[in-house]
Amino acid sequence: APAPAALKLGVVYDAGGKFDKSFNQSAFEGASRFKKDTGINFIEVQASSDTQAEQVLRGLARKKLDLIASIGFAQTQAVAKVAKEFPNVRFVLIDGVAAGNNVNSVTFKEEEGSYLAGVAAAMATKSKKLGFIGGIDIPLIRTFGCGYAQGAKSVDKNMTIVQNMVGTTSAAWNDPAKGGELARSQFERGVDVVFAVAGGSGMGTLQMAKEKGKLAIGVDSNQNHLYPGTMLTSMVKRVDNAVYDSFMQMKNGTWKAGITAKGIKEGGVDWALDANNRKLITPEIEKKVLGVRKDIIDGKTKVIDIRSGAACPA
Amino acid sequence: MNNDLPRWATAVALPLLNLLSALLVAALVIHLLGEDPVESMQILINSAIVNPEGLSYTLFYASTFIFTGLAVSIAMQAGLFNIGAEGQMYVGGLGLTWAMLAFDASLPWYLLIPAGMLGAALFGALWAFIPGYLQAKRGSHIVVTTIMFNFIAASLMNFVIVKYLIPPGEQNTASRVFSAAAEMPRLSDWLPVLGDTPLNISFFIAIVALAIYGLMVWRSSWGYKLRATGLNKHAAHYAGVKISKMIIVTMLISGALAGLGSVNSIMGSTHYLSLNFVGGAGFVGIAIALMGRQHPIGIFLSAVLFGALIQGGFDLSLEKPNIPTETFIFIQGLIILFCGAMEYLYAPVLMKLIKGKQA
Amino acid sequence: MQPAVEFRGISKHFGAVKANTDVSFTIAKGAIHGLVGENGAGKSTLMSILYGYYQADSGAIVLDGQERHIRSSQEAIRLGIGMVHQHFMLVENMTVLDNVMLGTEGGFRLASHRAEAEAKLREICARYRLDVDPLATIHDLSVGAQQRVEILKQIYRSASILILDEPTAVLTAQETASLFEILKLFKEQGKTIILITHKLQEIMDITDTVTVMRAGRVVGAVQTAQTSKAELANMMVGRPIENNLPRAPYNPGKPVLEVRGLGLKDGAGVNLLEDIGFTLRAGEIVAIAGVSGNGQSELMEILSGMRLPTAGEADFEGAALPYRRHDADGLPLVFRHLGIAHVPEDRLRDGVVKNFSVMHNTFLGYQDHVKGRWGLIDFKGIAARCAGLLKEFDVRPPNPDLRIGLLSGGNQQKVVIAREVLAKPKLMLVGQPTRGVDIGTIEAIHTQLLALRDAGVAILLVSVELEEVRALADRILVMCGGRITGELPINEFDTTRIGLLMGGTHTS
Amino acid sequence: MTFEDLHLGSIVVSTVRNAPVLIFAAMAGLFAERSGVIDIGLEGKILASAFVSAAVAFTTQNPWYGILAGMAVSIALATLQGYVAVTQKGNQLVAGIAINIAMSGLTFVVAQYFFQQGGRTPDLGEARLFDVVLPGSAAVADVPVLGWIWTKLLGGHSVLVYLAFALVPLVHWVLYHTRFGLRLRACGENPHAADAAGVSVAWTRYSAMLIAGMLCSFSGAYLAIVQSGFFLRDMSAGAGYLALTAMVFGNWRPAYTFLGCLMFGFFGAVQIQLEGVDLPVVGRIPGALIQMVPYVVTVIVLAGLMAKSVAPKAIGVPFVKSR
Ligand SMILES: Nc1ncnc2c1ncn2[C@@H]1O[C@H](COP(=O)(O)OP(=O)(O)OP(=O)(O)O)[C@@H](O)[C@H]1O
Ligand SMILES: Nc1ncnc2c1ncn2[C@@H]1O[C@H](COP(=O)(O)OP(=O)(O)OP(=O)(O)O)[C@@H](O)[C@H]1O
Ligand SMILES: [Mg+2]
Ligand SMILES: [Mg+2]
Repeated sequence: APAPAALKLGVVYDAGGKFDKSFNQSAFEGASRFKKDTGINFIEVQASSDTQAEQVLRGLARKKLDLIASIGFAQTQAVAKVAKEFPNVRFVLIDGVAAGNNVNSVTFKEEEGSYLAGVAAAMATKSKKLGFIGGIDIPLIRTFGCGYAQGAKSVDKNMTIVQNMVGTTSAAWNDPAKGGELARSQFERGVDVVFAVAGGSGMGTLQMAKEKGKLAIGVDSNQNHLYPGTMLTSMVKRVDNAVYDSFMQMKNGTWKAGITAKGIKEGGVDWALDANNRKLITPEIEKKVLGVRKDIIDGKTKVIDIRSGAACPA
Repeated sequence: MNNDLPRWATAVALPLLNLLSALLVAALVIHLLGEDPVESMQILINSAIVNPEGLSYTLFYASTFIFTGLAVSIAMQAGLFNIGAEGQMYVGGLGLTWAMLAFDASLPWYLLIPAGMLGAALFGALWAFIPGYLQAKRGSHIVVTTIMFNFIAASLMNFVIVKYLIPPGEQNTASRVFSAAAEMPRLSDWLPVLGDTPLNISFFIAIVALAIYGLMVWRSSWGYKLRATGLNKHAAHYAGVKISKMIIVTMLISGALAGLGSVNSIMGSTHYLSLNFVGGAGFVGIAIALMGRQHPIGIFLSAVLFGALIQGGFDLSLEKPNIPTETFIFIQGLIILFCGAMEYLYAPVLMKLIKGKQA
Repeated sequence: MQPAVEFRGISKHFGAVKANTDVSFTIAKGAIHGLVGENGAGKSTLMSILYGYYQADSGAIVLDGQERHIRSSQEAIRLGIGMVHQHFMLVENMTVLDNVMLGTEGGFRLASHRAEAEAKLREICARYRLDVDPLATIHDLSVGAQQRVEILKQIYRSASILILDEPTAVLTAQETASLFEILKLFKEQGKTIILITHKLQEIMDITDTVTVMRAGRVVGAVQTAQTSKAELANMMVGRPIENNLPRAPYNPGKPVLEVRGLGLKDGAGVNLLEDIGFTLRAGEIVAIAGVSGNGQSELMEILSGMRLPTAGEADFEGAALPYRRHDADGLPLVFRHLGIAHVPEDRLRDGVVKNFSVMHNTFLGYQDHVKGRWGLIDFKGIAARCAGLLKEFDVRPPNPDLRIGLLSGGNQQKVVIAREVLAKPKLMLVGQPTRGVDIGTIEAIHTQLLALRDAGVAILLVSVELEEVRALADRILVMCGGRITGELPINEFDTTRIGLLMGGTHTS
Repeated sequence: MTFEDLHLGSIVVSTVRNAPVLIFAAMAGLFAERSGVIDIGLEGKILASAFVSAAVAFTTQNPWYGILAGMAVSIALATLQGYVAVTQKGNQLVAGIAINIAMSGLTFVVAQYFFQQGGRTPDLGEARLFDVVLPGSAAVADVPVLGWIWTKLLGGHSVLVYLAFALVPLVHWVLYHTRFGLRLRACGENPHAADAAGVSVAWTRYSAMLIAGMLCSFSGAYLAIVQSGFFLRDMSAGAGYLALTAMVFGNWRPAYTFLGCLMFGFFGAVQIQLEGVDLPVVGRIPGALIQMVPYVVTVIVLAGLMAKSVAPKAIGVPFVKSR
């Protein structure tokens, strides 16, 4: 492994940018933590289009970086292509799978984390009506939704889940007004717990829940601190850990190419329990969620990933 | 007041002064962001124009913009404000992709490329047809319908891509990658100095399109009828122009041109269709058509300028983290404002200078 | 006595065009002053300067002995100047009342003065015998009524100096007569009136003094009583004007156009045209006389293919004109290819594309005839042809690259007529060919039309000017209320009888 | 879920809350366009005022300062458009588009510079404008129908919502029943006539733009400090264009334009409710396709029911005193 001081690292965010309140931001936090812990700096770039992703990756690869972390599935093809051209540069692709023996593809079992969120929501709801608000109707978001539904229905078969998407263009990730309006509409239909997986639009959802005194579930990073008192929990997706670990493995010389699917067991996804939502999580809920969590880790409960082509059972 | 100025002044001096003013405001903003404007400008120019690789990215972006700019321009000639180039290019990409998915395994490249272009043009035209038809036959305001069709296209494409085009098990919201035969020949194949950049023969196709546009609009009798329709519908009717047909045909051409914009983006660069691949190129087309005054040379220069801002701005933001890429969106706006909307800002001053010298 | 208006050495140029050069003359208080001159002589420009619309490059305007710098129409209005413009200055989708109130509303809330204004308006209408409904919307009014609204506006504002720029160009004889009655009333009230017109008879009828302009300069200022039409014409054009143009003997050929039972209903089912039938032969000019708005425009539109009839048919050279189709889209071209040329009544709306150059306007409608190699327009050929045309038809300035909108109306009209004449038609439809056109140009246009007739072309002329009808026609049809109310040969020309027919009285 | 689960009440309330963004902007556009200035720059003004009002409201912790600051910026932009249209006699479409593009970039850059949150402002928290609770709400809340009307439909909105709805008759009154309105409409139809009647076209158009700027700022403020509670890049998400559409749809008349805005609000609300619902005949519409409902409906209405829309005649044409 190269000497730590000489280690050259890069992070390439996708169009969402490093403050997207979602996986890009999480990646940024992981890389920053690594920098704080080791003193090793990293280069960061945002690629606004697929063409730029390729341009950026190639540019960084030419600078002979040791490891480049590409954040977001939109960079899948670009990583595959550039990795082939630069066999000596290593790549980590977050949320997608790219071929190449210098690529480590990290995916997350969002369905598992969402399952926990669904269980928690189903335990907390009084109306037996749960809400889900996604950004755009794409497989990744559906995976969250389906995991959530599976979890909820595991608690009560008759649970109703109202699902809405914010929009169809990238503006859907930046439309808190719509995110809030969707939540309001769901609340008016009797929903009392809502799970928002919509980047910046989700902020509007969480806020509306606060305003209306309903419960909300955050996503990606631990968002419990945003509105203590109405944030039931957050479904954390540890992109930060994935980036941090990759960088650390690079530093320690243990980095390996391949495909890593990170579920609860691997510390990739989880629910968040902290001081901010302690009061909302009754011992009963906590016990139930922890039990389910253990079953998933032990393989006793299998959560279906719709990306594998299976239909959503819930 | 302006027809008193000599030609060199209106054609060269005024636009330059305007461009300088825009850059001056931009420099002020860069300064406020805590960076050195002169150095930044050097980096910008260097990485967008001087450096061959950068230049070829600039021209790559310009190729798409020329098509969307042409799409908006030709509609404007008929007095139609087509805000829908964005959606038309998006749907055009679907036509192209359809052709590729059907034939990329069986046809050679020299048939695949025309097939892709045909698919793109056809679908783009189709998407423009409905607003055109509604304008011609029902008098539905084209500005409204094309805006609506942008939204509808976004929903439709979202649906089609997610439901039908994503290969099973893939995360990326994109179609499969096309075969190598479906790639537009790149200029770097002949000019290695351009580096590994996506600049491809679409650029030449765009230039040809510009030339054909110029000839059709100003030299053909169809173009004469087109402009008459745009300038005075009554006189055009008097002259025997079939106004409804003219509106529909123009929108078909406009949509086809917008659709062709996708060829450069998809077959020239990514080789797959993805969600939101248009990324605002259709709206940039409006700015380009307006700034370039619907003239081939104006369209070309504006397209290159916008390409340069994207490429140069991108590189600059890499070097100067204090200057986010969004700064260049702002600068684009400034340039459009100064060069496109306030073109005669300095005419009185210039006039005084010239008059003063003569006296 | 102090003159009401004095122009002192006014000069004004637009780019290279010298619209006014050192213009000086005075107008006595309480006089009706005529201002005449060829198209483009600078009359409107001078009046626009008086009205604060343009600023003179040099020179001064003195009102009642005081030099005034009039920088805007607001100031002009404050100084008691009112102007009826050559082109109506009316907001078409507003009511008469709103148009009159505009600029003199009397308060922030319209309602506070509306009733008052309406009463005053009705009072004025009654006093001056102006037939206008204050609550009618402008675009529903006839041209004559719109003109009355313009006058009404000025009376309402009690202007003391009233400028009228070609107010009679679109009026019928009766309307003109009643306008003049009003002007006389004004004069009695001590108001000063400046009247611009191309009709020298009107100058003779009503003015006290006349100023003649040519090419931006004053070339004569006379007492009306001491001059004659011929002298004025001579001053204006620089040569005598021929009133009776030579023409070949009437010798019509075979029928070119046969119209039978033509009718037109509008969307609401109202008859605009009813049972129109007539025959037009080669080598004759048939004039359609009538008060404007009685179906002449619609008839011309139908015969030129711009509009479809709802009943009846028409044969052109023995073959039926293709009226049985879905819409008139593209039909004018079909007609033109058959040999039907059309000088439209509303040249700015239909006849020219204002933003095209003069040259581009010389083949409007004939764009398919000028294709050269590869289907591209043969601009070389057109330029050569255009240069000849400008010269032959004396278009001024003879600059083919000028935007046609910048030409004076008369010169625009010459371009349109030249274009249609040069197309060598078999049938020529001519609507109001000399509206707003100066006497020199009228002579030129009439000469062209007569030459066409002598060459065997059938000509259908629509004109509200009986003078023109008399000068050109071989036969006269009179229209009223969408019907043909009578026909008479030119040698039976009789103003009274035509007047009766125009009023709808059948005498045949 | 079944068809019966569609909540009409929820749809109506949602409509009322969605519409103000469009109403403010459309009324702003109405003033500009009836005076003859094309206002395609609504989007940029919304965005700028949204950012500035959020930023100032956060910094001062007072929403009213935010609204005022947003207004100032929006008016400045509108005046710039007026300057281009009136003084420079430039292309108004270009100016509008330029403002949209420039503001999309500038709001991000400035927000990033000051707050370092990726072009977002921090949460406004207490600096938001909160909803008005009508007196007696608690008492009637449980009464069927009346309770809903009093607390949800009439009450429970921000002041800006009431302002938006009150604006419509006000705008109608100003346009059709005041001197200013008469002059404004005259300038938009035939500026030459207005000028000849002694009305200053320049002054009228500048005033119209001033009002347009002011009204448009409420749209941004509503987005940022009422609906969202913070500013986010490009958060106007096409509202300016939709407002423009509503105006064209409404034939440049306040009442019809207002109906257009309500229509967008309504179908937006219906679309929310339709998602995942099994409809009779068509069954369950896929989510992505449901998003297009408001737009498809607009096109159908426009094509099927409306007569040709008639824009103010002089719109977009610089007023030059010549032929
Ligand atoms: N705004 C303008 N820009 C350029 N040239 C102009 C303008 N207004 C008038 N002219 C030119 O100035 C000259 C005088 O025009 P003006 O309208 O005063 O003539 P006129 O005597 O009123 O003619 P007519 O009898 O046709 O109304 C013409 O050559 C005309 O083309
Ligand atoms: N085409 C139409 N369709 C439906 N209602 C109409 C139509 N035209 C007018 N109205 C109604 O009649 C009223 C008065 O008509 P009017 O023509 O004066 O329109 P307006 O609203 O005053 O606008 P404007 O002054 O621009 O014409 C309008 O406010 C409108 O309610
Ligand atoms: Mg004149
Ligand atoms: Mg009205």
